[in-house]
Amino acid sequence: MTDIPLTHVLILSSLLFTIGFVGVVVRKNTLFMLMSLEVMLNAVGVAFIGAGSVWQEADGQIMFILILTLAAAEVAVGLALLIRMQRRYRTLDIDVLSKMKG
Amino acid sequence: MNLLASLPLYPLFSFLVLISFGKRLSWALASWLSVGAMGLSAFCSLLLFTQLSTSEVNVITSHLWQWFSIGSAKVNVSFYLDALSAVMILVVTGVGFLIHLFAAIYMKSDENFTRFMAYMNLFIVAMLVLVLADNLVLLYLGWEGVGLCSFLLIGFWYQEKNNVLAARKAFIVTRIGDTAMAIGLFLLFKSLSSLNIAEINQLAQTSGAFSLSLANNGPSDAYWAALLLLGGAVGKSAQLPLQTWLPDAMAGPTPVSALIHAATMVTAGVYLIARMNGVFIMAPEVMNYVAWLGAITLLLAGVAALAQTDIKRVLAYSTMSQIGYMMLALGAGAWSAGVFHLMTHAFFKALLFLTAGAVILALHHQQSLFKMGGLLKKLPFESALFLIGLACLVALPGTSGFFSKEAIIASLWLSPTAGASLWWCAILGALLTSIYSCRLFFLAFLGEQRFPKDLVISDHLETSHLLRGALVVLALLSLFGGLFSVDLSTVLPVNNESELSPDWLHAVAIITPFIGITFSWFYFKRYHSKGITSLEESQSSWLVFCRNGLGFDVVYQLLLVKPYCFIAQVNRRDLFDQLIMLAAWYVGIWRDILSASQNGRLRWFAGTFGLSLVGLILVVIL
Amino acid sequence: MSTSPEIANSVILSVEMFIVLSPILLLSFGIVLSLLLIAWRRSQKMIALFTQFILLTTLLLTLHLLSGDLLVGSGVPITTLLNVDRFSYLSLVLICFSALAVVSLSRSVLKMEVEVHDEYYLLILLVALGAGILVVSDHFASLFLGFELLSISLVGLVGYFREHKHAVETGFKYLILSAAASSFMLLGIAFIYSQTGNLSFAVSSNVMPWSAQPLQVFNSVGILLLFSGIAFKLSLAPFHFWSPDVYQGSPTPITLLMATVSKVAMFTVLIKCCFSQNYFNNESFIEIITLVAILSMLVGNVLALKQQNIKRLMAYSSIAHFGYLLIVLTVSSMQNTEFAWQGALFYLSAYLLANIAIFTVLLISEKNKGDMSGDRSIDINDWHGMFWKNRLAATLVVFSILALAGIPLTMGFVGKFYLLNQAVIFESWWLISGLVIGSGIGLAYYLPLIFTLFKDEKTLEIQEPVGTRVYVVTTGKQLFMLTLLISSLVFGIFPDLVSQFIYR
Amino acid sequence: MMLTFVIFGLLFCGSLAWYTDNKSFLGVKFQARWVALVAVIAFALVFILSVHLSPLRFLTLQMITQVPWINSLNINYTLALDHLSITLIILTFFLAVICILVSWDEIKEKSGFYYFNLLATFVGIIGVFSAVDMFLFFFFWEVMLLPMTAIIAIWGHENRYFAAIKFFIFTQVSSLLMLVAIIAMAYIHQQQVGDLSFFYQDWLSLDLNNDVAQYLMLGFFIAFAVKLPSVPLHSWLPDAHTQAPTAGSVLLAGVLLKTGAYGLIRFVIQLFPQASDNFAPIAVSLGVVSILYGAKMAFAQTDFKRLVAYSSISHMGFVMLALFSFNEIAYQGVIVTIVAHGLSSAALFSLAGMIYQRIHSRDLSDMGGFWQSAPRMGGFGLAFAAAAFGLPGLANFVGEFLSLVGAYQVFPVMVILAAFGLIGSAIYGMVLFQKTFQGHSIKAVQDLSFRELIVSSSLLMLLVILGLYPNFVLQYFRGVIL
Repeated sequence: MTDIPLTHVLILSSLLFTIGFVGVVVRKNTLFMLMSLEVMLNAVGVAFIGAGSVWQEADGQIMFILILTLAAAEVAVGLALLIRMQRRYRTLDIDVLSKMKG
Repeated sequence: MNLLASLPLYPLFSFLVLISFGKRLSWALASWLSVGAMGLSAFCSLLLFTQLSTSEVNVITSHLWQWFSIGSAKVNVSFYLDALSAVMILVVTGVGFLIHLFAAIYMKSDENFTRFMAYMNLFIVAMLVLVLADNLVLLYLGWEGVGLCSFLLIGFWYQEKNNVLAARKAFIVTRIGDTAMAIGLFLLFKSLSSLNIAEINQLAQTSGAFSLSLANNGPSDAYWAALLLLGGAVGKSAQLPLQTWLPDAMAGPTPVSALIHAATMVTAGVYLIARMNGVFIMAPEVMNYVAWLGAITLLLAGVAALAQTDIKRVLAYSTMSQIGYMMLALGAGAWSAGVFHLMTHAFFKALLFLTAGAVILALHHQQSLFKMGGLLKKLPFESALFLIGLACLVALPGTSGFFSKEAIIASLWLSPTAGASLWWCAILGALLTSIYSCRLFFLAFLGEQRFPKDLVISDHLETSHLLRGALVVLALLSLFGGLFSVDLSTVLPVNNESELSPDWLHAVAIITPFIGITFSWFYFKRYHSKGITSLEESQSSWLVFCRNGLGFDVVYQLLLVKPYCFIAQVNRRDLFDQLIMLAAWYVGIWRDILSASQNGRLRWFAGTFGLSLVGLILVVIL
Repeated sequence: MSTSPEIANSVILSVEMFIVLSPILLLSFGIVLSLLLIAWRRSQKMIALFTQFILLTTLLLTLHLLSGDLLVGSGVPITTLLNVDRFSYLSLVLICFSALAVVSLSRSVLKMEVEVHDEYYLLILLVALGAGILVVSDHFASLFLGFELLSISLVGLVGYFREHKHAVETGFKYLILSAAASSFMLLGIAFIYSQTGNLSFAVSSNVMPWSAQPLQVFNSVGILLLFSGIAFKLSLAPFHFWSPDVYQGSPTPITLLMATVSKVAMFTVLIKCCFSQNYFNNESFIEIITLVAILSMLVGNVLALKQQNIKRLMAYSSIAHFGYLLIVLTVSSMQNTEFAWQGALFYLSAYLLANIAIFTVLLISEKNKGDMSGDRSIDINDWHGMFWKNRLAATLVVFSILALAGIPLTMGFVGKFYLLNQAVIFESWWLISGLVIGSGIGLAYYLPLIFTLFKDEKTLEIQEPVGTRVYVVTTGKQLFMLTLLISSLVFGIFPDLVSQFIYR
Repeated sequence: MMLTFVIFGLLFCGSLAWYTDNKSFLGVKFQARWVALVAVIAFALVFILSVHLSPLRFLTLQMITQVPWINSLNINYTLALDHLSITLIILTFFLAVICILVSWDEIKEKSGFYYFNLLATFVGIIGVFSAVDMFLFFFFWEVMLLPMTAIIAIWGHENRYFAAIKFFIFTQVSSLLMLVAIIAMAYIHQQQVGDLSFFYQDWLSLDLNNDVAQYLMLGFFIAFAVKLPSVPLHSWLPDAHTQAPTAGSVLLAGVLLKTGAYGLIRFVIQLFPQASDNFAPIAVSLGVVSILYGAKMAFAQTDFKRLVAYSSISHMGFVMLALFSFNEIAYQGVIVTIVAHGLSSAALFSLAGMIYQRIHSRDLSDMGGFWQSAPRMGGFGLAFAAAAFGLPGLANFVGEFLSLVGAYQVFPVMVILAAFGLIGSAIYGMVLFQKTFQGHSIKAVQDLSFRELIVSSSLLMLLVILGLYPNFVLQYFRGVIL
């Protein structure tokens, strides 16, 4: 693995990240937005792992674990909100949530 | 000298009393107060005059207090009496007194009588300050003061729109001249570092730099100073090109026209030039301009006077042309002749105006010549006085006008700054004068009566002896005023009569009026021949043009007034303000754009997040 | 958790460290206790009082520690994760104070709701804890932890009254955007880590084994990403879009919480990070800061023009204010950080006071309007002529707005004065002109707000609903407002009282 | 010390007036206006006496008070006086009395708060005239602004909010520039001397290199040019003057504009002699433009107060022109102009107020022929208009004459251009007077009441005295070379 330069790892992770972010931006369905958020976080995870392995340190992995917990927490809250939304608006289309403007 | 200082105080006191108690004073009290004050100051000025002429001191000064100081030069409120100003104060207070007397009766019926008398008094105060000032700033004070008073008195019947406009016009036009004069003062102070009149006249001769033309041999300071002062004089005494206000000023009550617009204020310009002779002598070109200005004015005014139909306007134009004579004299260096004519003119023109006023009042405010006629029978007394006045105006031999005008004309031919051409102008002017005077007289007093037969002559003036007295005194003055000669040699340089001019000049000068009279006797036959019961002024465009003052008003309207009003109107809403508002509006536009971007859509928010991040990354990388 | 030896043999917590860390510990301890309390008996009043007690004690404890002199110089490092110094304590004071204010203001709002609200207080404590961790953090890991603690509990609070009109919308917006922002920040951290090989702030970033040029790009991009994550929380333009909506949608005390606690914490950690990493030597970073600052000043102020809803207006104005605050990040040398800190903290406290004051009055009028008529959204016209009805509240509002506008007699002016000093020293003319223009525009919406308070009752009948005619205010609130007013005036006229306390 | 006493005493009395308005204690029914009037007169006497009796000769700045204020920035509460500031403060006191008298019947509702604001404004103004610690100066400079804005915004006419906001934004933005310049000066002092200092007299000894001085000078200049005001930064003034209540306009025109002139004299010119010398041509031409443009705009107006407002722009142009020709004569002219314009514009605005109270309109087309029914008012109107267009014998003439004579020594052409302003002023003066008092009398108004008579005659008396014996002011300004 040492013959894969760090640059490639970073580029890969940034690609993943971009994919996730684009997902957040383009998908109208709230569920998919949450999933794309997951993708983004995991992309970051990749970057951390890669960097950590280059520096021969545990910090990278630890950060990844923290990220996982974060992801879990966010999804939890997100799903709760999702249910509320389904109850009230009878839809998961994010664009209905645009009452406040100006 | 306290007598001198007290001179303006009497009218001032009376002004204050009148203005502060106003309507509460009875007519008798008010008129006694104002006229009395005038009489008192007239008496004092007579005393002063005798003092001056008897004792060998030829200057009386009285220092009141220091007004302010310009750097090292002090500007005092102090009076300075020499022969020149003595003559002036005599004229001002003497004629002023008589006119006050007349006015007290003439304006008796007016509801604002006290205010009128107050203004008259205030005018006298300002005029005296003007005349007696020992420095130019104080003179400027009087100068503006008389301007204000004339504004107030022209617009005395302020309810009519025209009077208001005439007053405004008079003030603003003269103000233009005053501004020129103010600049002249700045220039004088810069180059002579003094504003005291005596010092200036003194320094102007001595200091070389003043009259020395500048390095690139452009005109010298003296030239500019004299020119600017001339601007002031021109504005005040209604010479070209600022003469247009005087005819309109006739909107004021007749005593006002007599006092301000004939006898005293309009001659202030002449006084100024005579007073500042030291400066003018240093600038011969300007003397020449003065002469030419006078000549042109007197000719044009004479022509305009020929076409007038309003008796007062005729007199106004004749005033212009007479002042033209004085200017001509000053320009020619015949200082004392000019001042002499100033004095005599004050007498007979006041007489003319007052008599005209009496006539007008008698005919119930009928001013049009074509509605008069045959007054000789109706109002013999006034007619006689008017005739005397006209005789002086056309300078029939023996009258005061004759002496003064002859003195002027005689001095022209050989004067370095005047010359033959100007002499001919003067002669021509004399001819014109006699013609329009005759026209006036024929129209008003001879011929058939053209006002309604049953018009009862209101005679509350007839009865009043005081008024008649005043008129008679004036008449006597204008007849024999030429006899007491004023000796101004102490003040004004005497023009040397060493080499004598060709003697046919005098003959011509004396003959001219008679030519004019005979000519007009035949030319205006219809006016004085019997049986013509109605005359209508001919509307030939040429006559109308002359009647409207030779089109100066139109030109000024077109070139100055209209553009100014136009700019004012266009920019009513203040360009700069609008620029600022434009900026505000621009911010408002941005506000709308941005708040449109706050559309509450989550995905749009995320998108902008990403986009702006990309933008920043680009900023970093590049 | 780092393998560098010298820390490895001092992992245990020394007494000094314990004392220094005690406020944070107290907070977390308080959270546990309140959990137990809830388990024991669910009582509205009790939990509220307990929360207030916890916060108050933390506040006092922090103040006490501040007055003591353990914290001199560069502060006390605790493991690699935390580093406690005066400034973090000072911002901790601010945080606790505003949290306290929020808790005590929440009572009236909660009364209007049906259910029991123990979790509400718990979440507030969690937010405070997250903020506390942020301000003492000295390591990207702790930064991350505090950040998430803060934001996730805020998400909970934002959508807390789930029956409310905008609850779900607000919640979603905040959740997704902040998650995205934090993942951006994480990516940034990852990049930085990949270059420096160290997650702690203190180590400056020049120990790279390879100094390959292309990777330097990753470093600076990483810094940028990190900054963007924090800038999102501070709602700096162009990352500001969420803030007005979330401000408007969430319950007013929570809005106050967001406006004060989270922003103070975020800004503190931003300064710490920048100063200890010497980012101010990094040209492109300064460039970015300047750009973002000017953008925020202009955008925030311009957006606030003609804004009717007061909460949105506060959101926009806070955008502008953190734009002004960014000026302190442009210090170009180690020596001036002290002064920069002083300016920043002063400005923050001025901002804090003003916000708390305005939101207090906002809550009062919301309550009145809510009692009268159904909806509680207060817009400017509801404050029409308040001065002639409730002089104290109106005066308070006037002075707070003047403080926000930076007019003398108020702390805001002195704060702005500090910032200008900073900017003039470093001749950053762009920032200065931005500040001048920005505050010029700002007046165009601050003044009308003030004038509305003074409009007289004559025109009242037309404009104003029956709602806020009378202002019923409890004496407690009266006292609170009075203290706010007096303190803001006193500190505004004698800023030394504060700045000496900061400076020592 | 006494100055501090005056300042805080006035502030205290202001709050007292607010508090006691329409309340009665021990049988006495208090009214804010009485409290304010008594307070202002009393403190005016205190001030004048203490200046008169004090051993100091105020030829140069004499330190009165110095109390440390903000130690961390070495800012002190420092007050100092010289003849200039004393003159202006006395003028302020006089106009304060006038203000209270003109708003006697005009302000009916919220009078307590009104008089509080009025007194607070006086406090700010006095502070501005006497502060020499620049931070303190700026502090007062802003404090003066707040109550003034409140007066415009609460008691003003129909369009008051817009006017108040415009006024405030103009002043605030420009003064922020000044604040930047102040701070920069403080740090330059730190670089050269070693310690931070906001003390005016420390700054006099600094030596600045040219372009820095130029920029700093501009910072100050803009702030004061807005206040003066000079074209093109004038456009707040017509709105503010028009919309403000009578006392507000009197105060604005009478004193607030003078703070601009004061700033130019005290700070711009004395702190940056070299820089302002370089800048003089631009400043002078700005002055000339203001004179002519103001006169022209005044002529175009149909609103009484707006006309007067533009006329004061024109008058302040003379100040600018004269100041930047650095010449003793011109400087004396500036002093007289400042005082004279303070009086004459105050007079015209109070006249406008009296007319507004009678016919509830400021539009010249609603006026006309008032002389018929109100001759006294007409007389005063004439006198004040005459003062405005610089009739000799009234104060303005002396000021304008001295300024122009002085400036002519340096900038002849500019002065000749400026002299056309005399014509312009005559025109708008005529328009103002004639449209109001002459012409066909539309409606009858009742003549001046006793109180109004006192106001007008006191103003007129001062104008005449100053016009015929200006030395009683000028004697203090002999030999002052800028």
